[in-house]
Amino acid sequence: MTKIIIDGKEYDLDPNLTLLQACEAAGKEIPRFCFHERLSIAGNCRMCLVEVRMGGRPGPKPVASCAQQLRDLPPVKEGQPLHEIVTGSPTVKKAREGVMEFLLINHPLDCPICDQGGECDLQDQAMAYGHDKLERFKENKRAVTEKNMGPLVKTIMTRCIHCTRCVRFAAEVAGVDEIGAIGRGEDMEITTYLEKAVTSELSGNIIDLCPVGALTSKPYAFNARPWELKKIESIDVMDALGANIRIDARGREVMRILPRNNDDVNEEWISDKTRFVWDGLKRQRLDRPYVRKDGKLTEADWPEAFAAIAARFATTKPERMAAIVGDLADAESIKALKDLMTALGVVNLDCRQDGAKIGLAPDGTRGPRAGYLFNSGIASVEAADALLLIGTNPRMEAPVLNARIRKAWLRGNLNIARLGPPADLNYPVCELGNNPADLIAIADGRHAAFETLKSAKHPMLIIGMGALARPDGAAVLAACAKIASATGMIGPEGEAGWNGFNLLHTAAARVAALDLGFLPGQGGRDTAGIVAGAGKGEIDTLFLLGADEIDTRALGKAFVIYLGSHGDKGAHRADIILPGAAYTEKPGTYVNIEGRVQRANRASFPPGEAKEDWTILRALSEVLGRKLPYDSLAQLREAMASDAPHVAQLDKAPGFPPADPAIWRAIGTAGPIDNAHPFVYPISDFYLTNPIARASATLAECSRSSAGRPLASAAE
Amino acid sequence: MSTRRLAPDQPATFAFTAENLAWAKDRIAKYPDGRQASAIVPLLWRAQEQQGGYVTEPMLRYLGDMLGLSYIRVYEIATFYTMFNLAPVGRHLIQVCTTTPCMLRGSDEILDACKKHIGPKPQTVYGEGLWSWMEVECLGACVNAPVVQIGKDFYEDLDGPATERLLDDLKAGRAPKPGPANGRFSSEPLGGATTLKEVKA
Amino acid sequence: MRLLGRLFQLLFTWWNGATIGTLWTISRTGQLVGEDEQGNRYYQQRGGSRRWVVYNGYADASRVPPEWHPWLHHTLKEPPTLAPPKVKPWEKEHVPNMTGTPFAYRPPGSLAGTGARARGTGDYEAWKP
Amino acid sequence: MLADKDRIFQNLYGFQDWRLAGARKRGIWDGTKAILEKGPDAIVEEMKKSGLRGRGGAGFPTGLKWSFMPKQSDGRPSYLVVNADESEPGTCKDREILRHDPHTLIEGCLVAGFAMRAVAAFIYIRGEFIREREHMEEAVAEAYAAGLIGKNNVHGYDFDVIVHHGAGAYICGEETALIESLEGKKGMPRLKPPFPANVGLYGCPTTVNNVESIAVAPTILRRGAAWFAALGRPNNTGTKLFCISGHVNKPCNVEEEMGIPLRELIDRHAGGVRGGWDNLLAVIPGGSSVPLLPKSICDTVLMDFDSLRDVQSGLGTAAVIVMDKSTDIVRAIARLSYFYKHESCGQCTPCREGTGWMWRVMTRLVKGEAEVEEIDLLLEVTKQVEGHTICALGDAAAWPIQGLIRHFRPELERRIAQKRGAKPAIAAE
Repeated sequence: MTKIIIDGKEYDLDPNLTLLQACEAAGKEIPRFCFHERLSIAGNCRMCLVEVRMGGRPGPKPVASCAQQLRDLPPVKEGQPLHEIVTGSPTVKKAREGVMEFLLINHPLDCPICDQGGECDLQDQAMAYGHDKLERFKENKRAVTEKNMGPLVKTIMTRCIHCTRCVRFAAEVAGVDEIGAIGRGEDMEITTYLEKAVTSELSGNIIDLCPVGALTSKPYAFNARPWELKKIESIDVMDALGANIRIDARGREVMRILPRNNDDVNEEWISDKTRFVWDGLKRQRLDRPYVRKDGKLTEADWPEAFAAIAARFATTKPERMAAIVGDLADAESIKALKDLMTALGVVNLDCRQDGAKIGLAPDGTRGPRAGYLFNSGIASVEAADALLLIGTNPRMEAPVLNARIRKAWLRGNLNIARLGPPADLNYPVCELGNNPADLIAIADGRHAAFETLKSAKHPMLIIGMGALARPDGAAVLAACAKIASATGMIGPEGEAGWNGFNLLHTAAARVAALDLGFLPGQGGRDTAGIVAGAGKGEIDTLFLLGADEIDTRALGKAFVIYLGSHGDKGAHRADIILPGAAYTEKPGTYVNIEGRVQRANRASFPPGEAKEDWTILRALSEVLGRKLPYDSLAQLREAMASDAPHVAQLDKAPGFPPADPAIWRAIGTAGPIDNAHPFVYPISDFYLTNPIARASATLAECSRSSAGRPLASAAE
Repeated sequence: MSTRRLAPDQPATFAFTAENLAWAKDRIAKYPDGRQASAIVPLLWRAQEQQGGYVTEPMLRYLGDMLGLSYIRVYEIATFYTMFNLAPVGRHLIQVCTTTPCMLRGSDEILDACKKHIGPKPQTVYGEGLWSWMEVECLGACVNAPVVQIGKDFYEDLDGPATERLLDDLKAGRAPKPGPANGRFSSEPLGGATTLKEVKA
Repeated sequence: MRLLGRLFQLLFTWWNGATIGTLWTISRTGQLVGEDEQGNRYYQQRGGSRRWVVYNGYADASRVPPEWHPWLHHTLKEPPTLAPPKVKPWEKEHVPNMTGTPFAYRPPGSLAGTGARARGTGDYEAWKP
Repeated sequence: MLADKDRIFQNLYGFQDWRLAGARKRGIWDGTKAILEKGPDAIVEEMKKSGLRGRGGAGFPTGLKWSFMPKQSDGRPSYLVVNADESEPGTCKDREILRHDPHTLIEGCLVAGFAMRAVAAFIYIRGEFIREREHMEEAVAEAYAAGLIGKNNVHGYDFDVIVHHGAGAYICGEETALIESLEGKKGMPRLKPPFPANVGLYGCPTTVNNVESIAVAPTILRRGAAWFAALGRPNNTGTKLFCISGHVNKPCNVEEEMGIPLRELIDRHAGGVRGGWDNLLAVIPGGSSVPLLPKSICDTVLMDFDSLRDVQSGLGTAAVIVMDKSTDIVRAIARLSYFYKHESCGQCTPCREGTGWMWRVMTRLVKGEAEVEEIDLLLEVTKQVEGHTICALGDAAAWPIQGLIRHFRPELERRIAQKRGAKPAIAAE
């Protein structure tokens, strides 16, 4: 610890803090543009100047506080006073005013038409450090031509203050070295190579990083002002990571989606799909019930739709009924559907649309929770020193997690290998080929990868759905569990422990559904069995809770009830459509890959006659004569907590599971692995993985413009 | 200096000649392992020479791939360093130093001579590819001011008439003699050195 | 009669020119600084510690034109009579706030205006089978 | 006057052979092994004793700089980088060393590199010096061929010398920008700390020295620190290459003793000021970055670090730019402002925005198209740039203007008044 005086008061601080962070720790606000905690230090905006008095004497010149650490200061000489950082002296104020004036002389005064207006660092800081002398600069202002940065990022480069945050983000976090500053001096311009779009699935974050209005959101352009927006904290469902987001809504309309800071989950990044999906919330909406009459879906009202369902259910035996939960469902509606189906005696339930062989023990009972979680926790990726990717492409399946892996790799001591088809992940990967059976070799210690994992201090597996959603998925899972046990990946429970056995889900609803046991009951069919049964006429009635990723054309003559928010494959096939709420329109609970329970809040109301999903199920249960025992969300959540107690523990990762060998033997089913079918990644087009994303014009444009590039074609 | 951008018309490809490729490999080998990026400026310079005096877009990609640099970094370098020309130049590129020491000794006359003999506008190719001229910043031969750099050579101690003679020589295809035009050998005082007189050759 | 009406205004209304109290104070301590195009007159206390405007007619703060506004609010030391601001060629004539009058701005599609309502941002596209 | 035998650069003008054979005749590579046998610490100590101050402009004691290098490697190699990116307007001393005496530099690299336990020296030559680079490359090849440097050389210390070059960027003369450029990036100065002696080229300990500082080292070590320290004045010892350009009768480079009076330097070597000493207007004594001196100061000032600092200027690179009374002094300085605007790397705000602003105001001041208050504005802008930037280019851009305003303010005001006065006359026509 280093003792230092900040503005007259003495503090004892970590010597690794920069002067800027030290001042913040002391409650002093330091203005800054280029400095960002998650990026390397550039020190080029010169706004954070402070005065450092050494030995009681005023410093020779102001110091950029972001660029120096406390330990960089020379040691205090014997008998001399401590060094003092002065943040408010006239010298400092004058220096900052000077810098601010320089920033403003070539910055256009177009705040009234600037989308950054109202949340602009330059605007805010100009209030504090603006020069009191008006219009000293009599020369012409610099004008800079706009640069094309693709369909997501709008550029007004005249506003650029050359802080290079975007350049550093692209090179460091996103791992695509595609943004740069060309030219030099006052003619320096930020651009991409030949003005191509940035080939990153995290590119939208440069909009947040830009301290001025040079990089703004293209779809959001001129749509709203920050002070008009209602800010709602919520959870993202585009992937299973559970990124923390803030939904900005005006009236009943979601205007934009921004990340929230959560160091344990998404730091402060979100993927482009998360950020730009919002226009999908306004299109292809199911806003009224539909009933198929004479082969044609016709508009109906709620009682009519419920009556049609009741009539159908009355004539169907439970064993000829089935229900499938989709990828975006919230835990509440899953619980309500499960309870309703259980009350009806239906055992053909599944939440694994992709057919992943997880969640069940070899005997058909529910498997241990550790068997389907990202056990190490997301933040612990940074502690790993050897990582084996099995049938997963994290860049597409969880881009923000991929950035975390890249961060760990950048720190220098992470070895990454992959069993699966090659794909560019923005960090080098040692290719082990794509022979699934090699897993058994690794587990038996007959493969070089075994030694690497074994000798690592914190080894880690990430197993993707590409490895598990296949007929021999259970065997793959068992082999992976064996690798984990054999290489010492499962340490003792608790703080000092370690568990590197990680599954990477692609569906936001999956972990909650597994926790709540939305799985085939005794003798029940799984997804493949249900679809096949429907095709063969063995399943008569099928309830889809937002399940659009199954093969809806193979459902034969089954009577399909679709509850969801968007008119996608499921709705097209449905015989009854019940309009539900999208994830921004309902308070919901989601459990992310690491088992962290998070709550989303309602940002706006569902359109038209659409309702929150659980209330629809509750109302339907009454019509069916199987009234669900809860009348409010609170009661439903209580019921949920009694089913799965951990669902009541919000914002907490479960921690490393116990190292009990019995648990690890109960994961998957040992058996042969089919080498003839190599692993295939589950996502072929990053931008179009769910009904909301498929309704978004922005993401469709992204998909088009990235065709043939890594994001859209890696799975081929 | 306005913003420097690549010329609109670009050739389709670029590749080093066999001789230059061998030279480039040799050059890269001089730097420590994994530090081959260091060679970018020398390589780009050699590539510019091969291309006839300017940098092309395929060249940036070619060198980026050769050195493992992303294209934008090579582009940054090509636009940062002003000796990389981004548009075609004449076979003779007359670079006139006009910074203060040269200005004090009459670089304006040289500019006038260039405008008169070559053409009115800088960075414009005249005489069917024969030549172009441009102003440059201090060339670092200030005691021999005013100075003009043509190709690899400095032409020093010029004045208006001497520049015109120089340009006439170039036009006629004669090779003018580099160095001071006023009869001195290098940077000693005109008319004989005041020091180092006892030193024998 | 007109004189009587003016006297009545002076005594009982505050929205025509200045009130009688203000006029009294100005007459005692104020000095005339200038007059704008609309005939509003500007006064200040000697030394400039207080500044007044006496409206020529209806008292509406938005009638103070931009050249007088900063002086009146003590933003500038010198009144425009002494330091006239530079008029940029693109500047428009000053117009008082028209809200609440028939000349108020109505965006196209407004209920009080004409034209079709532009597509609202709250609209959504419903799915049609 | 300095005796010829005390001049270090015996082939300054290139009258003799610059190759290895000629260099050996002049005593270069003579007893180098004996110097190395003293050991690194003794060499550094000797350099400290000689009082040599860096010849690149800042005047930091060279021996002290060398002593910052780690004595014990932590696994990283150390490097010596020679700054031959000579671009300061007025300065052309290193060019003579590169083209006429390259072997002094190579020998200096070996000695300095040995003293700081470096494994290699990189000589970064500015891109425009193509012929100079060719000489240097050839000289390095000769030295390798003769076994003077390289692996298993006659000196018993494996040492590589690599000639690198830039491509037109003044800023690469700043030591950390030079390192960046050498690493294959844009020449943008780095933040300090960490200093290069700790984290420099390729993240390894590095010392960046000017050509002249390195090239004089072998001679100092051969002849002894006492010899060097006896020349010049205390704290400003030794000999120095001076470049005298501008309005003198015979512009030239010359090696002279530190502390020589400016007037003597000009009169003796450069044939005097054009039109006589009384025709002198001002002198920029140390390259474009230092404030100019009016004649009154030039009459008596001595040419060394401390004397010039005392008159609010600096020795810089000892590039004397002489301006006689025919000079348009405002234009001369405005041209320097353009130079700095052109050469600003654009990284940090005050320099990027300030240099352009200063140049534009200066351009108007040349013609007097400004208000008198703008002189103060300009001065304030220079103060806003000075000391607030990452590297010294911001300071360098500010000082010439500060010098101009300090000494020639009446001239600026006269131009403005003249322009004002001229206006009605034009209107009347």
